[in-house]
Amino acid sequence: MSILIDGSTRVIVQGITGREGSFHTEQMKELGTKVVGGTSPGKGGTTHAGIPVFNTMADAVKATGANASGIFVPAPFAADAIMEAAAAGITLIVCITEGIPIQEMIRVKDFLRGYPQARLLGANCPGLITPGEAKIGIIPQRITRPGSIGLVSRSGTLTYEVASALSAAGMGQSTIVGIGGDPVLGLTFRDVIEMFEKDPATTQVVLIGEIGGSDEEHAAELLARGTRLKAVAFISGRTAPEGKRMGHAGAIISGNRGTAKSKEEAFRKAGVPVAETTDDIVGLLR
Amino acid sequence: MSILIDGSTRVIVQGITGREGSFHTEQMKELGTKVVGGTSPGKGGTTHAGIPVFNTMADAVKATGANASGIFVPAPFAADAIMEAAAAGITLIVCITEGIPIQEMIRVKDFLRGYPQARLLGANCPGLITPGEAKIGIIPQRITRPGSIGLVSRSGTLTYEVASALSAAGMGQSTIVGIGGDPVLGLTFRDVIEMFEKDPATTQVVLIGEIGGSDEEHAAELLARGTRLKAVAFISGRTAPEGKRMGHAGAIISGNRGTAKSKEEAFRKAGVPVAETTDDIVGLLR
Amino acid sequence: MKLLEYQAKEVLASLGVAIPPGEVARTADEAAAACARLGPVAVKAQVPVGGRGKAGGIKLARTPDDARAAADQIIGMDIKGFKVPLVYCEAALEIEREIYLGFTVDRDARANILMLSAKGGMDIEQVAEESPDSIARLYPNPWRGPLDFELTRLVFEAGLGELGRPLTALIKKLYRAIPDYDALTAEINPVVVTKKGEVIAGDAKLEIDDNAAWRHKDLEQRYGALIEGDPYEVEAKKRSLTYVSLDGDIGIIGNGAGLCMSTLDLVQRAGGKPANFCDIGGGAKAEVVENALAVILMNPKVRGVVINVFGGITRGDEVAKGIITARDNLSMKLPLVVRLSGTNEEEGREILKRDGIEPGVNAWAAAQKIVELTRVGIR
Amino acid sequence: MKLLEYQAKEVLASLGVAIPPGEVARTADEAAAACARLGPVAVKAQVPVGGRGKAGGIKLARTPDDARAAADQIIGMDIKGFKVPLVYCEAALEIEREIYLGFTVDRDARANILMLSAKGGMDIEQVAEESPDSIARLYPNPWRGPLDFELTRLVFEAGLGELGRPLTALIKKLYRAIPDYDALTAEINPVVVTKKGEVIAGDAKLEIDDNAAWRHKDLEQRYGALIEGDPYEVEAKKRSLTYVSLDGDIGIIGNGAGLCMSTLDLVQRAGGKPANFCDIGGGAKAEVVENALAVILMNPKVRGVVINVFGGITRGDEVAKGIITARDNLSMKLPLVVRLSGTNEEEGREILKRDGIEPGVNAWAAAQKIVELTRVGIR
Repeated sequence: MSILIDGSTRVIVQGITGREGSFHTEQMKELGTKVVGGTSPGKGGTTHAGIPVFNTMADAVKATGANASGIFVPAPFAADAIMEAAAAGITLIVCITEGIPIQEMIRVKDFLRGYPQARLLGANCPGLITPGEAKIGIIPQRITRPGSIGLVSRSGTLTYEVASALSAAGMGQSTIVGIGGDPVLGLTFRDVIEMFEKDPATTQVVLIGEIGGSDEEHAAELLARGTRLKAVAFISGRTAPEGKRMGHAGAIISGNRGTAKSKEEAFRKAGVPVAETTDDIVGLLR
Repeated sequence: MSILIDGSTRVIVQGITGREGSFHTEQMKELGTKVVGGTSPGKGGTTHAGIPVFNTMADAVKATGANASGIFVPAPFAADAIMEAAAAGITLIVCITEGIPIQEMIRVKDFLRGYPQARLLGANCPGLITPGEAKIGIIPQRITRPGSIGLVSRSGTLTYEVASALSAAGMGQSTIVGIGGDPVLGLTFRDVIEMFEKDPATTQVVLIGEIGGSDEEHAAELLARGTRLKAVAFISGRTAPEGKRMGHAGAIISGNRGTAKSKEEAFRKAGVPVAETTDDIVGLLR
Repeated sequence: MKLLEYQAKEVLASLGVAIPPGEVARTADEAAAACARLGPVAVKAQVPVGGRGKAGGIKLARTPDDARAAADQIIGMDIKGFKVPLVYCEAALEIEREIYLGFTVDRDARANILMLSAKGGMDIEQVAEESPDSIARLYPNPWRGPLDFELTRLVFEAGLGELGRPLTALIKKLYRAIPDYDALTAEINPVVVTKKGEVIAGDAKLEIDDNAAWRHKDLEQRYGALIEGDPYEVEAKKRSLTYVSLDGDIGIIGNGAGLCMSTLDLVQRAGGKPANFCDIGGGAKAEVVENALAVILMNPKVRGVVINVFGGITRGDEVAKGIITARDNLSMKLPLVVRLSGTNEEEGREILKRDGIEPGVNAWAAAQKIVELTRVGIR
Repeated sequence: MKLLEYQAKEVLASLGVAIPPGEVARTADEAAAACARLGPVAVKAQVPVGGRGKAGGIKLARTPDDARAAADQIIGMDIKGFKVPLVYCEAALEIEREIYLGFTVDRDARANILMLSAKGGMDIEQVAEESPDSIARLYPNPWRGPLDFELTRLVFEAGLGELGRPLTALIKKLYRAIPDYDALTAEINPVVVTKKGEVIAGDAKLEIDDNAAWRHKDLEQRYGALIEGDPYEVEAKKRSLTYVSLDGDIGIIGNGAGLCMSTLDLVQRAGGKPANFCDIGGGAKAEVVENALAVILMNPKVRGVVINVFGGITRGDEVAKGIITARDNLSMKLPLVVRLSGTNEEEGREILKRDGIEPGVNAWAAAQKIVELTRVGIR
């Protein structure tokens, strides 16, 4: 078992004819992911790498019965692509694109309230993978291995680092979820941990956080209430210098939250061990 | 019994210190309506005609537990007043103000989707009255009489005409509802007839329509499905000349609906007698 | 407020819509001069009503002499009750194809509807009836406006995918007429795709919400006086009255559109012919009643007036005072029947009686009475 | 992009916000001339960072000589790492009261938050801590923007009801910075109410989303070059890199903020001192890597560089090629440790080996290695 994605998930690649969309579609197919279609306005009716291409998501969903999508379109079009996917009835939208203006994402988040069935992962994330079954996004299959550890991370490349180390140590993963590093994003640590909690195949969970925001603190609050999962956390950026702040508005609303210290303390308080380096994670899980 | 309003309804008058707001507050109180407060930004903390005045609807609802409001503010502020009432938790919003720009009302209607508890009557309507109990709006109490006829109308003054005739003939009303004549409005004929259908005190219903739109046709469709109510309809504007139309957009979407003929036929098809003049209504109800 | 074609085009051009070069001409000579500058032109009657093409209000002119002759014919022409005040001379386009684009308020949906069809041009209403599916439709959320993906879908649904970019851009510009100008209807029919591939507004119709006129005083100032038509309607508009001219001889004043219309119905039923529809609205005061009576009496065909007021907000005493003041100020000699009920009706009736006007109680009786009084001289 | 005060004020003025008269001065003489024109002025250091008042970057000047002296002191001053390039001479205001007004992105709420407080001025952060209730807050719907009734409520909640109209109008103008300029933070602190009752922006802070820079090229052109600071950061910005200068001697390149930060953590843990944070992002290509290396090597303090790349979208072969090209083009002699994993990692490692660079496999080992190599000459 797994969360969010498995071998039966039917995926549309939004922006399938672009360079990245094209490359990663191949990678997804290689793993066995059911990529049932792609979109590229004006190229509807053609095929790309053997996959049917549609002008719009509405057409694609109607023709293929897809329930998930991966977004690889350039940043100026990505927010629109998310909304298009939700309006077309997609239930898992994975936005890989980075560089979406924050105000656009704030509008997207509000738009998605009208589509409660639609779960958004990202933007600016590496996507997710259920090792050996299916993936949407760019997480290399090679560094993963089927198993029972749920991995959830804000950082793309650190996710690979940790997954790689786990796999090398023979510790497989149920699903790896990269939630992305943008300030305004879709699924949070807390959302994903709640799903892992309900997934019988997941027994342990690794959470890779970063300074900034307070999603890690919220996840720690959830874990503090009790969980059947063995959890380990890691926070990057402990030695990062404070950003040069301008104006008071940010300070008024965030107070002292958001530092590596605040996050690490929150996990320790919740009884979750905090790894000093990514290499320590393997040891703490044993 | 009655629909929408009775002696227990707790009413805020929005724009209570204005000329019309002030005058009609007195009229509402005279009938026994529980007017528990009014709003007028900047005059919070004072009283007007013995009624406490608040700066905002949020304050007014918090202090009084009101569940209904009547809006008498000038047209440029009325759309905002409707949204303010809905956001404050009001469940019956009666907007008397006329002249609200249609695009503003379209935005208001969309806003109200976020507040499904809020029912809007109007705008540009005379309001509603449950004779002998309570009213919000400007329907003169004197021309009404308690009874079992539900009266629903798009026209303000024709409502008075008919209510007056019914009362003079000894035929009382359960509730009189003026839905207003604007193209984009709140409660429709259909909505109000559904409520009368559920109200045990109402046994007959009079529907006073007008040319334009197809709310009357929709109400006729509802009645055609069967009703315990004895219904009579009247449509004004049979001899009105067709408006001088510019462009095709209107014609494309409305086709032949909206004429007096189309509406009268819809009612006859539904088995609802159509009065030739307002004076005929009394006879048809007997 | 319904704008004339050239006015609508000026407004749309300010929103970024491409329009052909054109000039307004008030005289035949001006039209000839415009043609000399622009080359071959279409000389188009400027009236705020549809169907001018079929009425002979559009003529092609290849030379200044042609243009002079065309303008000479068109200016002053009557099109559906509008006397053509001026023509618009517009450079002729090399048309590759014609598309329909427009939006309006859909009353049933309580929303704006955007419509796009590959079958643009004169017969769009027929297209709507015979093959409704060939018109793609979109209800944009009124706060968000149309989103890019919605427009892409609309364009592909209309079978116009190959024009996706220019059409999407055009629709967004047209839509700005809603937030920027409180437009109720805006239509570009046809959107012309020229042989060079440009996408241009071939015609334009724009109606601005009168309820929002206070937000758009500039439009009223620039264009308000130019939209000529029925002189009584023009005068009524100046006096902020809701007034429509009809061709009978009995003046009608009512408060509320429904009551006013039913008064029309009753007068007609009693054998009379209404001269107008005049709604003095909810909160009508003495001054408004006087204005209404003044406008109605401007029409020499009017042989009598019936006033039907049932007061909610409007108070009977004010209506009565207004009627008397108006009658006296205007030295009105024609028959006047007044039906007055509602708020302060006793006070109102009292005032009328005191000044020699017998108030009616019943609308049907009042209608019959005015028909009787105005038929006296005719029989 | 963080705008300087005078730039933020220019932008806000274009949205209709009232600002005091003021002039930019690049020299002491220009400041004196400005004062001669404006009368008594505040001479204010222009730096994209808070706290300039406490750092001595604001001085009042009653006469042109005062202004010259003040500007002479302030221009060139260092405020939190920013060398003051110019001052803004602004007419002094007669202050009746000071109000705080600002909005920013609330990450937790995934929304914009508007804040208003009667207790404006320098100590607003302290106010926020000690009496959070004295700051009224509103989360406007991002499609609708703040509605009138919401603003009325905000103003009354802040205890500023008597300034309802001017404040509501001001907030609407400030809010336009979101749709019109993709602002992430906009702050007017203080909003000054003058003794005459005018409501004016006393100071202004504005941060524009770099992700939306393509929509606001005009701002970049007008203001981009003026915001001076760390020369390496300026150079990195020109090359579109995410780069922050630090004060150590080991250059750091990583892909992804998380990996980059954890590389910093590891180097520090191994006893080294990072010279920078440089994230080459997700889809980094050879050219980007070369740019990053070039900027890092500009800094003479740098004694070695560690590159940590784990490829998802970024492909190892491209990274390797970039590293080699960059090293060769820049004739780099300093120690270079490369850790490379992920997509096409074998190909990448192969390329590195072929060109004499030993690729690391483990980030911790790479961090230890670069610390060891750069410490050689120090001991």
